[in-house]
Amino acid sequence: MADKPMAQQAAQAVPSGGAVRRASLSVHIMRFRELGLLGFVVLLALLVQWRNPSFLTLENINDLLRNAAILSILALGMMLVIVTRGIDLSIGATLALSGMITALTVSANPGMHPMAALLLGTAIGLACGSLLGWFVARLGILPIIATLGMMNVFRGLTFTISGGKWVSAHQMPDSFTGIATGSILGINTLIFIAIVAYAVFHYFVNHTRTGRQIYAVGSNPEAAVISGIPKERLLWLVYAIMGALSGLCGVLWVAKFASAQGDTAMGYELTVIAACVLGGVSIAGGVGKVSGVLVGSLLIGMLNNALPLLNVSPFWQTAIQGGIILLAVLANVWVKRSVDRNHLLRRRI
Amino acid sequence: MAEFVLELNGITKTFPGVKALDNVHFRLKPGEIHALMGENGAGKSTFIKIITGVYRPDEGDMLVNGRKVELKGPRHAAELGIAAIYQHVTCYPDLTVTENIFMGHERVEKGTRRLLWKEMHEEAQRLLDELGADFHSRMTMGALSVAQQQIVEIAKALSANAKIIIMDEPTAALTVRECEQLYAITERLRAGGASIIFISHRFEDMYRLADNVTVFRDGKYIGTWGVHDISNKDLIVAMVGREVTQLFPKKETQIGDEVLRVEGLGATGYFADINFSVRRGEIVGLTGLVGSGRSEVCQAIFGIGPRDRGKIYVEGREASIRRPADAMALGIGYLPEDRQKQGLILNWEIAGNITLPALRRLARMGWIRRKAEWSVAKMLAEKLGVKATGIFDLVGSLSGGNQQKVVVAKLLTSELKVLILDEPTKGVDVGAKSAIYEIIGELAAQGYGILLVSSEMPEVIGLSDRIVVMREGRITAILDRSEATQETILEAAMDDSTRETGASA
Amino acid sequence: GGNNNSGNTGNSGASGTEGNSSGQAEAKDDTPKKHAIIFKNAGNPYGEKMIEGFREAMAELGHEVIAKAPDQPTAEAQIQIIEELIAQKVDSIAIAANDSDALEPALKKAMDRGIKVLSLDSAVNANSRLVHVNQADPERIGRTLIQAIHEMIGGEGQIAILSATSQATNQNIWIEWMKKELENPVYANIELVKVAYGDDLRDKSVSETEGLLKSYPDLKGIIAPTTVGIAAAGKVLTDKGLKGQVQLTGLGLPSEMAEYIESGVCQWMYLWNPIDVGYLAAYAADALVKGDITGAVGETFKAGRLGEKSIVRDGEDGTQIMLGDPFRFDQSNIAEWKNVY
Amino acid sequence: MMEPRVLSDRKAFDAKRFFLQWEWMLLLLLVAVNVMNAQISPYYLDFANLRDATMAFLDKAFIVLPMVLVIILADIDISVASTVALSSVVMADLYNRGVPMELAIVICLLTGTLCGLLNGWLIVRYRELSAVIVTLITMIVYRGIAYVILEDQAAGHFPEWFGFLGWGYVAGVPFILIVFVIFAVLFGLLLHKTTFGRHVYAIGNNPTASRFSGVPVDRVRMIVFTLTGFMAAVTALFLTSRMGSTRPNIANMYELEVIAMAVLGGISTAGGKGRMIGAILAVFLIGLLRYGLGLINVNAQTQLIIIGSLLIAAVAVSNLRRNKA
Ligand SMILES: Nc1ncnc2c1ncn2[C@@H]1O[C@H](COP(=O)(O)OP(=O)(O)OP(=O)(O)O)[C@@H](O)[C@H]1O
Ligand SMILES: Nc1ncnc2c1ncn2[C@@H]1O[C@H](COP(=O)(O)OP(=O)(O)OP(=O)(O)O)[C@@H](O)[C@H]1O
Ligand SMILES: [Mg+2]
Ligand SMILES: [Mg+2]
Repeated sequence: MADKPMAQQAAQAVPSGGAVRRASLSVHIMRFRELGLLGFVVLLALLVQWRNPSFLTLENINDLLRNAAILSILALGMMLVIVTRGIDLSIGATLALSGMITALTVSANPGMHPMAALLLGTAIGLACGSLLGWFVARLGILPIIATLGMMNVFRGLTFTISGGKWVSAHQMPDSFTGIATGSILGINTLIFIAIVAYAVFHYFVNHTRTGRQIYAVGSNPEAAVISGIPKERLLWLVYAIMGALSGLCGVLWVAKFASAQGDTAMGYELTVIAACVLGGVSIAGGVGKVSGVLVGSLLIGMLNNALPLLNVSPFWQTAIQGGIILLAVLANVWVKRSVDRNHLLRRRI
Repeated sequence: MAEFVLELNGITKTFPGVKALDNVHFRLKPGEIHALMGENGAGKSTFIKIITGVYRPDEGDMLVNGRKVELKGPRHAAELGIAAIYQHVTCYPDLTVTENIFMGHERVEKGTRRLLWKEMHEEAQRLLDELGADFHSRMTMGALSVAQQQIVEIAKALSANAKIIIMDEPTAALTVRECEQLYAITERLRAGGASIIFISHRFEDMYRLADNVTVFRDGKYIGTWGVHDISNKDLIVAMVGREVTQLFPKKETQIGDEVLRVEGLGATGYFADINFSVRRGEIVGLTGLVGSGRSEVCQAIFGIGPRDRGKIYVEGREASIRRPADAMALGIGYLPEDRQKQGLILNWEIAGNITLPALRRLARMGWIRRKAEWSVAKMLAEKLGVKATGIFDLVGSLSGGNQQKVVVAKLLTSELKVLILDEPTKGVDVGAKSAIYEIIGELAAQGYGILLVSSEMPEVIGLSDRIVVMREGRITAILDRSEATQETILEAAMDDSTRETGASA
Repeated sequence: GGNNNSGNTGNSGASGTEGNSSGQAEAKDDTPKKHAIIFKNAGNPYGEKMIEGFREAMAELGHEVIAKAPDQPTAEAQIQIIEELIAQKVDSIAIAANDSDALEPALKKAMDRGIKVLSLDSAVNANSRLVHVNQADPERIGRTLIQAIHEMIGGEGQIAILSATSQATNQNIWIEWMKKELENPVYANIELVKVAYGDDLRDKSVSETEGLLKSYPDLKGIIAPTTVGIAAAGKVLTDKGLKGQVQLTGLGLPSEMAEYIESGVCQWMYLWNPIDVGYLAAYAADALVKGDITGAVGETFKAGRLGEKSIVRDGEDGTQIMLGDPFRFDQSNIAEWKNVY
Repeated sequence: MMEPRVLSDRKAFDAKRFFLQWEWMLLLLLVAVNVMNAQISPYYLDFANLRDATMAFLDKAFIVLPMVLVIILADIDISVASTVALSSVVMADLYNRGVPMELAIVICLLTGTLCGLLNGWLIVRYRELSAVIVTLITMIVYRGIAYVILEDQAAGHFPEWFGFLGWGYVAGVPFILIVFVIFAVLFGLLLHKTTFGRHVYAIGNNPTASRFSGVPVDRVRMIVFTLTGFMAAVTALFLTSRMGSTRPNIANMYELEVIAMAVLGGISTAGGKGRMIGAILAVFLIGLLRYGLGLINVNAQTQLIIIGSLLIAAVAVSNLRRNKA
């Protein structure tokens, strides 16, 4: 029915330059997301600085980063979990369990090398995460149920193992608490570990086959199976990574605060999820960038740091924090919408 | 080299309640394009999934290059050089085009296993250029139209260096121009030494491309012929099991008053200055190249798409349509083009799907009356000849064509005046197609005004009383039945000069 | 339910006399009883020690102990535990409350069923208990803490308070007394700049402390009347090398604070002995069940190794038993206590 | 036309599928829990105790009912606990400022409804944001407003009759149980028998197709979130009555418990699946299990481990059974 000349005509009708322009524009929009959020962070920083000049001092920025380090490391793992359309509510409990076991071990063997403590905590987290991954990937239990269930189990184990006691500062050797106070290459160890984690993740997510396949699984699980991507193994891997990071953060947390409690980091998972969501990780799966997660964690870290600095009533703090997060999220939508609208206006009809 | 690159013998596959394949055979020669045809639900897609290792057959064996293989999974099939473009696009909407093309066989640096992005982007762009694509390899897959996604799927098969390429209804979502492109590509693949299995419900696809044709019916093997050794009529009999006489049964109908008129309809960035009308008993064809904005216009009329200018009149009265329920209350029905995403709830039963738009009427004070609901569903499903055991079968387990019949049935639950049918025969077999044409004709005869969006020229020309042609968001011509030929339509669809004169009805 | 309890004083009077008469009849009854203790939340070493003291006393008396604590420190969870204890028909309930008012209906129900209710450590309101076992006089705590910081900072400068949650009743009472003490002209040169809330969370307490230090660069002292808060502040001061520049005192567990007292970041702080609090509550519970006391002012009973204890007035219409003064922990004695609790 | 085909309109009774339903598993577990409780605690089978047991856990069960609808919509609402707190605090504060209790109760219900409406409006208006994001944020905001209103105070001293809601009996049956049963029946009917319920399922399965079928998707979502806010306020009433007073940190972490109950009840977070009866069974299963463990004085940490393991084991077993079938 159709004949050749027609096809050629049509091919000519498509402007050859348009395609390239469209591509660059859409690439631009995608970058814009994090930029918008970053702009919001900068604006907020200036505002706080205006109210309290000690905000943008080297010391305070160091404090801010130190306090945001653990959050930002956890947010990385959570990003991968959410990218696969999952969620992990157990990380606070995993963190507490690994922190408690490590603290107990360290207090019993004060000569233990800090590196060994870090490895021990990470291994415990890895074990917890692997178990979860097995539930999710092999048994096909929905992530929200599996992690909710294991949240209770891990928390209960933490209480049981500690016998209701805390491990206090005087029971921890200086070498152990030094993990959080020491520095590597002039950078505080916590911040250094976070930087390394971000570098590794950036590489892993963008430049390795496995990293990209995780996104593929989140973007379209059925297609992933049809094209032979090992979905189960990847899901397992994602929860194992999340667990390992929680375990690592458990050690960092305990070292930082020089105290291990049964209820350490209770409810912290929601803060981590909030950081991811602010950073543009889509709950629908498949979307999430390392840079976005970084900005999201920084924003939350900044709120936690700045509100005590502004002399606002403590009773207003929660409401203000919520309001600012709401504003940041809405501002992002507005920016995106106006970019989309401009994009439409520019289209030739 | 073996005589056949691919040989399947005595394949049987049973799903709970359905014998999808029953002792079927298939042989593919090197460098051959082999058409696989059959009614909806004949088992073609299932057969393909067995070849690609997605399903495992209950019985039968498979030989690749003369050697017997037992597929362990999709990856195994890919290693053997088998690639498939599935009926329902299986892409990763959040990833870039490049990644979609290279997923599963990424280029990595030796040693470090680092992904070679630059190389992959360049290679992807080269493949896309070769296929005549008008988009960039760094774009996000989800931003592409269905046709563009199809091109990516082909590029994917090309990049995998597949020796056996299977295309399951690749032309279903394509317009004429794109079909031509696809034919050219397919021929080039064959010239490059690949063997191709081509599934389609369009006869022209088969005649243009295939050397041989194999027909399945109801999961059974019917026969294999040389394309030129069998007449069109015999082929249809082989497929359907009976004769289908007239393909376009254009009934002479009484054309009455205007039921739908749009004036100056526009949506920033999508379409502008849309003026046309539909009269009682009239079938108005709406056609154009892919992306010309036909679906957007229809969806704006139906109250689901964006619209910022213009007026819509129903039976001469200006209508305010802000959501589909408004349109339906005014007697406008819309059959969406993507039945899987927009038309159906796949894990619901046939009955629930059919009655969803009409639930309010089938309920008393919000209380659903099941008896009434089921009798309506049964009546409509039977009227349209849905192939299933009962109205409580899950829609997701039906074949594509039967799913489409369920979508059509959904429209008929309401008291409508205007039907907007967006690609109603996409992926539908000849038998069902003629049934749908017959239904369209009957509906027109009953006094419905019908707006028929289609990319298939013969369908538009064969059925329409008038034809509206769109190009890049504007109407470029409104042709009468008498003046409409393929040439005039295509000229309007592609000519730049008509753009200022935007005709009105 | 709450509907058959009329006026506050009327109720406590009524149940008082009731308990008295039945108490005399049962005075010789030495059969083992079931006594329950509820702490704020599980996994809290302070609470564990209190329970330990309770158990110790009950072992001396030969009674059975049911010790419970919810997984989270909420009143809702404690209400459920009270229901469970009512169902088990225990003879007494001693509770360290997560909320002074919110347990009233539940505890009244328990008292209606003949269960003797007393609170310890963290009180419930006077309507929902017979007597409260007070670890230390809130007035003494508040005043002592101000006197301590006054001495540490040399009588002048800015100070701040780092509390737990803004809801914690005992914290708020102590803070009230601190403010009252500050009204004394002796402290004219001391300025209380802020009350911050660390919510008993490590991370929040740390940020709040850091915020205090930055917002008030001239800050001389921090009072943190809560273990998590004082330990977090100690950690921050240690890490920032502010020992000697910013003084720290408050209430905290010796084990948590040993590190900072030994290093001198915190010169001294206060606490009572939680074991003794539990121990005293056990004897009070036993006396209530036996009918030796009813919870009225002026009654006395023997509390094992703690000797004779008497019931005194608490506010308008409540009564309490005092354990004693808060105990001062400093470098001289911290080593012997840090492994005890 | 096509050859005429006759389609069956009779639902074949598929015994295997019928007995594989999740609700049987829950029922089985519920019976097992009751038998076990009766075995190990002499106090369990006491009528008064069993009756009172329901009072202890039913308060949050009110939110489970609309949460079922929310989850079937493939959404989630994590702001419910904060809504409870805000409604409760508003009511108590108004009452303490001299507003009559009856009016304060009405305003409490209104506050919850408004919170839900705001959630719904944000979710519908900003379709780019998912319900998780919106309610995660309003969770913080609502709780924050509660703190602004009451600061460090507790508010209470309600009239005597208000205590009846949480502690009273009607003909020997706890009032809260009666109200719960009424709401449960209403929600069950709404979900399973009405067009509205069918629309909820449709949207949960495929929102696009629902939109194209004329289902008022936005309106349904708004209504469901508003209902959730309303039921959170109902919970606020009963919970406040049980506590006799309120503070801004009331109902802390209820959201996870409520979601856990719905999910254990077979409501898939992927949307479109699950039945009301399952969620109700799950409420009683978890509630009675906790109560039974409490009666034999199992400590809190062991309770956590048992309930967590049960959640996973139950779902794992059902998954394995389904995969085999
Ligand atoms: N996963 C499945 N579960 C149950 N039945 C299935 C499944 N997949 C396919 N079927 C059934 O197998 C039969 C063959 O379906 P198939 O999709 O292979 O048909 P087809 O020839 O590709 O049709 P169409 O041309 O409409 O795409 C149909 O009756 C279908 O209902
Ligand atoms: N130049 C363009 N840039 C970006 N998007 C475009 C461009 N042209 C078209 N589109 C969009 O791409 C999509 C493709 O439209 P689609 O392929 O559905 O075409 P149609 O004419 O509406 O109908 P049909 O699908 O039946 O061919 C539409 O949403 C359209 O708005
Ligand atoms: Mg098919
Ligand atoms: Mg279209």
